[in-house]
Amino acid sequence: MSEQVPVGQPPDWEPRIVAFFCNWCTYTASDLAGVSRMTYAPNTRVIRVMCSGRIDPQFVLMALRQGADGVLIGGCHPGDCHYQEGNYKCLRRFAMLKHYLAAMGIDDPRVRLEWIAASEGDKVQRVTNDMVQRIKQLGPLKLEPVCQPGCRAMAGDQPSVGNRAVAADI
Amino acid sequence: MPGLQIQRRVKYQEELDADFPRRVADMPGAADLNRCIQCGTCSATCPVSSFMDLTPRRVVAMTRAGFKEEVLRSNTIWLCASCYSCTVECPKGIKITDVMYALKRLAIQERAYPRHFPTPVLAREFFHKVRQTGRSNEGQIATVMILKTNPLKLLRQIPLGLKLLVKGRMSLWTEKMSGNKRQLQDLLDYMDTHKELR
Amino acid sequence: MRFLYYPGCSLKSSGRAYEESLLAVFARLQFPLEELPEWNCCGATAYMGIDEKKAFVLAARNLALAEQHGDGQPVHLVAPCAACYLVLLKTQKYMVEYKPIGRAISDALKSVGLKYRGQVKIRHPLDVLIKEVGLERIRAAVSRPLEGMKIACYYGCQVVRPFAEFDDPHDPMSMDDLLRACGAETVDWPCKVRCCGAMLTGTVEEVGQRRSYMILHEAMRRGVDAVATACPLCQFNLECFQGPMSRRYRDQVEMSVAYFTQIVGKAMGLDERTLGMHRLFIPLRQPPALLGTSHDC
Amino acid sequence: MSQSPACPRIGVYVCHCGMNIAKQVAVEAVTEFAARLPGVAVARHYKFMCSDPGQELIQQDIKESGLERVVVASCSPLLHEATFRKACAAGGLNPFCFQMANIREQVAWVTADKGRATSKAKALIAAAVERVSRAQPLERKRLAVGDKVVIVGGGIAGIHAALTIADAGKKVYLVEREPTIGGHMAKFDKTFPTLDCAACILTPKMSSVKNHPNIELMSYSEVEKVEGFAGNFKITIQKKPRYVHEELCVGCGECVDACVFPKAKFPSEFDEGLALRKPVYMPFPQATPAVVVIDPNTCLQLTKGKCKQKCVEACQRGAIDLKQEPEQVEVEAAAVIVATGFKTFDPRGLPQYGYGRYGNVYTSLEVERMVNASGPTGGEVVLKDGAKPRSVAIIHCVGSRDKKTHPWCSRVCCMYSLKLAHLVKERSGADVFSFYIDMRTPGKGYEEFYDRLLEEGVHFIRGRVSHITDWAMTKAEEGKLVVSAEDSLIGVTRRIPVDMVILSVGLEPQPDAQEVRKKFNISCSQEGWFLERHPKLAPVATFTDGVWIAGACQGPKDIPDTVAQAGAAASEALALIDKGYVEIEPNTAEVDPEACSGCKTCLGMCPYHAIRRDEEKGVAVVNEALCKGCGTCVAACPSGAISQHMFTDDEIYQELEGILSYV
Ligand SMILES: Cc1cc2nc3c(=O)[nH]c(=O)nc-3n(C[C@H](O)[C@H](O)[C@H](O)COP(=O)(O)OP(=O)(O)OC[C@H]3O[C@@H](n4cnc5c(N)ncnc54)[C@H](O)[C@@H]3O)c2cc1C
Ligand SMILES: Cc1cc2nc3c(=O)[nH]c(=O)nc-3n(C[C@H](O)[C@H](O)[C@H](O)COP(=O)(O)OP(=O)(O)OC[C@H]3O[C@@H](n4cnc5c(N)ncnc54)[C@H](O)[C@@H]3O)c2cc1C
Ligand code: SF4
Ligand code: SF4
Ligand code: SF4
Ligand code: SF4
Ligand code: SF4
Ligand code: SF4
Ligand code: SF4
Ligand code: SF4
Repeated sequence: MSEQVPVGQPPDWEPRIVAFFCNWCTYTASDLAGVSRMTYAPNTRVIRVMCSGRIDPQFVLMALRQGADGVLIGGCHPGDCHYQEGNYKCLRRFAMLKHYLAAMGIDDPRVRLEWIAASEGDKVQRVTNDMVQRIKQLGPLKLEPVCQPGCRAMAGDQPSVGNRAVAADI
Repeated sequence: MPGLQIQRRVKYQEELDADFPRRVADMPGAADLNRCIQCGTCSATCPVSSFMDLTPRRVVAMTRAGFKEEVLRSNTIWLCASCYSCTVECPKGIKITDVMYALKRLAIQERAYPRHFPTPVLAREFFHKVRQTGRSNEGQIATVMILKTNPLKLLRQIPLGLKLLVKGRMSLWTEKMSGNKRQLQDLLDYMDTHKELR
Repeated sequence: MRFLYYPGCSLKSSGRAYEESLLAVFARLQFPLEELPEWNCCGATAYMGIDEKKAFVLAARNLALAEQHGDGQPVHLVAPCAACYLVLLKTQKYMVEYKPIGRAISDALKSVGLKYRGQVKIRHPLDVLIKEVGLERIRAAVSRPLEGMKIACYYGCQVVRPFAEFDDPHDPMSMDDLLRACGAETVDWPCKVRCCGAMLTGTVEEVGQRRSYMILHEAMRRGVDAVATACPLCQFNLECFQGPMSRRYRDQVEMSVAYFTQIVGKAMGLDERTLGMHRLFIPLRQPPALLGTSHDC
Repeated sequence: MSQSPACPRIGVYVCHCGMNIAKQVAVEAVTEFAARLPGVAVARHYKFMCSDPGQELIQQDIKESGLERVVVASCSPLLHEATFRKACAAGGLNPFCFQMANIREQVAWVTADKGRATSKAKALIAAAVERVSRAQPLERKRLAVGDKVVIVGGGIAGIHAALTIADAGKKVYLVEREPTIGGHMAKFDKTFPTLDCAACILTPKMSSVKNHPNIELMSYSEVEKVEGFAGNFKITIQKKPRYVHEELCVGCGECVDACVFPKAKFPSEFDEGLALRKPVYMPFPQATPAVVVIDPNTCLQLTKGKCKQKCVEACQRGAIDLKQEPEQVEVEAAAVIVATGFKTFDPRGLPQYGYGRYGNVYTSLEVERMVNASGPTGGEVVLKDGAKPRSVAIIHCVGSRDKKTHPWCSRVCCMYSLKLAHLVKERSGADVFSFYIDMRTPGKGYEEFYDRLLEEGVHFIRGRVSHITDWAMTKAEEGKLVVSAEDSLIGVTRRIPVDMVILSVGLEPQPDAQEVRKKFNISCSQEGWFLERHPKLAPVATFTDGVWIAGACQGPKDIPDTVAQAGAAASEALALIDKGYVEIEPNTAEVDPEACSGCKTCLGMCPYHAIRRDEEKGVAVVNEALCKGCGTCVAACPSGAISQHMFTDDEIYQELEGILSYV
């Protein structure tokens, strides 16, 4: 099956996905995927947090604003939270966030919540590949670069790595 | 469909000879048969296994499982050149060469060898000659063997025989043992009359 | 210590050159070998296939005679033929290891007034030359070193396998050491102990001759002048079927195959006829350096 | 170079991990890239960062180049974060001024394309550099630990661990859910490869457990709830009603004789159903504790509420109490060892083997009971009709090495099949046919045991049995069970008629492994075995500090390996107790009183009730000792007044920016 590159999209474009994984389940699972040498699309970049309950919806919005084409949130299965119920809280926030994103016109597959247990290395692989695939179909996320309070990179109070040294390296 | 050869390949337990492995194992050198782990070293090192219908490893397996017919009719036991390679290499110390000897003897006893197959014939000739003279005569034995198994081949062997004669490497008369030939015959006969010894 | 010589049937017929050269070399080394009187066929390979106990009894008779000959002194029985060597060793070993065999043989020997107490040491000439005579004495006896001669030592199956203890069964070196002491170069090759086809060369030619052919082919590929053997059957197989082999495998096979004793004798400057050189089908090839020159003075 | 607090001096270390990373990631290029990132004063790459010279590199640079922050790009922080934090501390840097970039597990090992792996590694390093610049020096807090251990499961693993710890002078609560300890091993007659009598080596240990002053044996009990953390667990144990007062019963058996059921009638659990028992029974003569138990499912009084209660009458010690209720006990423990063992595969899932259909098809565990001298047949191997079998087939790998059941090799069944072959042959003189796929005998003396069995003349047939049937094809097969397999070494299919079949069932996780795992907050592998922290380097540790695993609950293993693990778990627990304290990660939450509006949103968020409201000041306050650092409150605070150490918003935004500034 050949991949369809949507019109108007650079052929070598690759989606950038930020992943917030909880320390106990999903981060461990992605280590397990590594130990098991399961190759998958290299488009995700993981940020480790102790619990999915720590994930502030702001983080997601900030990621999208700063150029991510998608955000993946990974936590322990319901009932398995290392902190008892952080993942439920995450789920509640996620539901709210979804409404907000829909209002902003951000397509559903771009922000995804998955329960991935420490033993589910294969799920990390599956979910990542699937997500990359879907976002490729959607193409790059184009947001109006509105500057929000707290968005320091945009506000210019903080030198962005991308703007400076690194650009030449790409 | 013509040409499609169909053969029953399942083995029922009752078709096997449960006593066969014991008979083989009772022979000197063959006692360890059971310890084979089927590693195949014997087959791999055997200089002639590439021509055998059953590799030495399979011979061991089948002997142990009681496949008497198949084993005694295989060409393997006759192709074995007694090189002792397998015996030296076997990780379990199984004296496969001795097993092959044991199987040869059983095949001869049971008359289960291929007709006109030279080796058993050669062995018999050798046997008679030694009993008569105390020594063997390679040339004569070979000639009789060829006559009995494949007379046409004798023609082809004439040049070699002549050459050997000229070089003094073959004699038409048998070199006989000096001295007490009777003693030797008595010795061999003793083994025949005292069957309980075998 | 007495060293008795057990020729076996082959050394009296197809392997005569082996006997001739062996005795000549030992004589030159002043190490006399006395032939065991009244010896009989060793029982060898083929016999095992029909009646193992009879084969053992045949060999045992020889051992009993040798022991008798020693008058209570330890006796060494030197058996140059690989098959004889093996069968004698095997008989001695199995008589001890397998009680029923030991008993049957003893009974049979007793019935004809013989007895064997296991006092005979069975030796191969290679063993004797290295361990008893010693390379020093051999070097000293070499008058025409085989300079420039490249030899592949072929030990065959039964000399170092499975019972012998004087050399390594996978990579024997005694013959190599011996011929090097005679000034020759020997090659390290993988065929030293690979089977020549034994009886199969005559019985199942397509199988047997292929073995010999593969060995000779490798020797030729390694550019040796000769293959040295230590067994009459090996020598026969490797030398006498070169014609049929060449036809069968469409490959011109031509290689000198001599007994190691013949080659050693040559280095000692012994006479060609004494060494049975005239019995070879293919004369021993010698490098030009050795032709005609004489180091004797 | 000037040192400004806004832009601390950072050292970046890129690890090759031999070829593990270097094969997929261009480490030199990555290092050059890192050198040009803002604040980076030193960037190096090295073969093995975790090795001593690797760590020294960091220490040296801290001292010589005045590094204020360190980033190591190597494996997972779950593996080596502690290592490098220690290295930083040794160099004189606060260990929390450190960040790891996981370029092995999450880059090199999972990325097919080298170029893209390199890019991803660069992004992660950029992120770590950005993040670490915001890291704050932090202090770890120490908490004192208790000196008691709870061990769950009284098989050989639990027993051995309990004795080890108790002998070291620490108190052990051994919790076993069955009426007796001993686990599987108590059922065996002999153990491979030495064939020593299982009872001879196990029962002395069992009675030591009972008699040890430091062990409190809680049989017929299960753990209900686990609270707390390493060093300070609070564990609730539920004692099931035995209907017998353990401390009064002396195991005389009068009650059993007296029971209104004149004959034993119900299948005995311990004898795998091969023998019968009464409602009041002793599981087996050496049961520990040597106390009877009344089964509520078969006792007339307990099921129907109507019985003459002859048992009560018979007991002169008044030990029987048919009104006993479950009891809950709460204990404190510094450490927990989970040793709940395994379950054997139920061959009913493979109807082709006829278990349950043909009377003379047995599981290995049943035959273990049969060959046991004190078992239901007194050690005789007999068929259902009481006759001795003349031929017996043993089928390996039943429920193992099969995608349809369990993919794994159960590791002990080759060896126990050999053992059973020997015992069956010895006891019945039967011809034994052993059908195997591979003969797996790796262990000291194991291959030699196989050799011995070969010599004994067991018929080994390499081939997996397709089915067992009573469909006779020949006269000799009539009335027999026919075993069909390809003899793959001989190259023919064979049908072998036998009288008895033994199924060498595999080992599988306990059916309640998931619940147990949740209670103790540990993980399971995909298959359901408890997950060790590291398969090689931390085989008995779990990802939860203070909880260890031992024995077959971690994966199939034999008794020697089980005991080795039990010893290891015991000594790790003792090491924790001996150390006397645990250190708490300083990843707790903190409220900025200036910013807090006092809305109380956070109070309901915290699962540990670590936040309270300071009524006086009208602001929320976090109790550091109770906070476990989940960060839920932080995400919830509408005023952004709470921050979590090590995971401040600032740090996370910074990391995000690092990631996204680079493709
Ligand atoms: C047929 C067979 C034969 C074998 N023969 C041998 C042999 O000869 N030699 C050898 O070395 N190995 C043998 N093994 C392997 C051996 O059985 C195991 O290595 C050993 O039993 C493992 O011990 P364990 O304590 O980990 O588990 P187990 O023996 O399974 O003990 C676990 C204990 O924990 C209890 N438990 C379970 N869950 C809970 C819970 N939630 N709460 C409280 N308690 C719980 C159980 O009731 C049990 O008492 C054999 C295995 C089988 C199946
Ligand atoms: C080729 C090979 C590959 C392997 N691959 C793997 C693998 O991939 N995975 C795996 O799990 N296992 C593997 N193993 C097994 C692994 O090597 C061993 O399990 C492990 O090394 C055992 O560790 P050890 O500490 O017991 O012994 P060793 O590693 O042998 O260490 C013993 C140490 O003691 C020292 N020493 C010895 N005698 C004395 C003395 N008298 N005084 C002082 N010091 C002494 C030695 O010098 C040595 O440093 C492999 C083994 C080999 C041979
Ligand atoms: S002794 Fe026979 S079977 Fe064994 S390797 Fe030699 S030829 Fe083959
Ligand atoms: S080498 Fe020995 S163990 Fe291996 S297959 Fe041959 S006989 Fe069996
Ligand atoms: S630090 Fe991690 S990645 Fe580097 S060598 Fe050690 S284990 Fe490998
Ligand atoms: S309950 Fe009473 S009668 Fe029954 S075994 Fe215990 S002490 Fe004996
Ligand atoms: S109450 Fe009745 S049925 Fe129950 S154990 Fe006692 S006598 Fe037996
Ligand atoms: S140990 Fe043996 S019987 Fe058990 S699953 Fe592994 S291979 Fe099969
Ligand atoms: S971080 Fe978690 S545990 Fe700590 S106070 Fe906040 S909610 Fe409670
Ligand atoms: S949620 Fe925030 S603002 Fe509200 S009480 Fe808690 S810390 Fe204060």
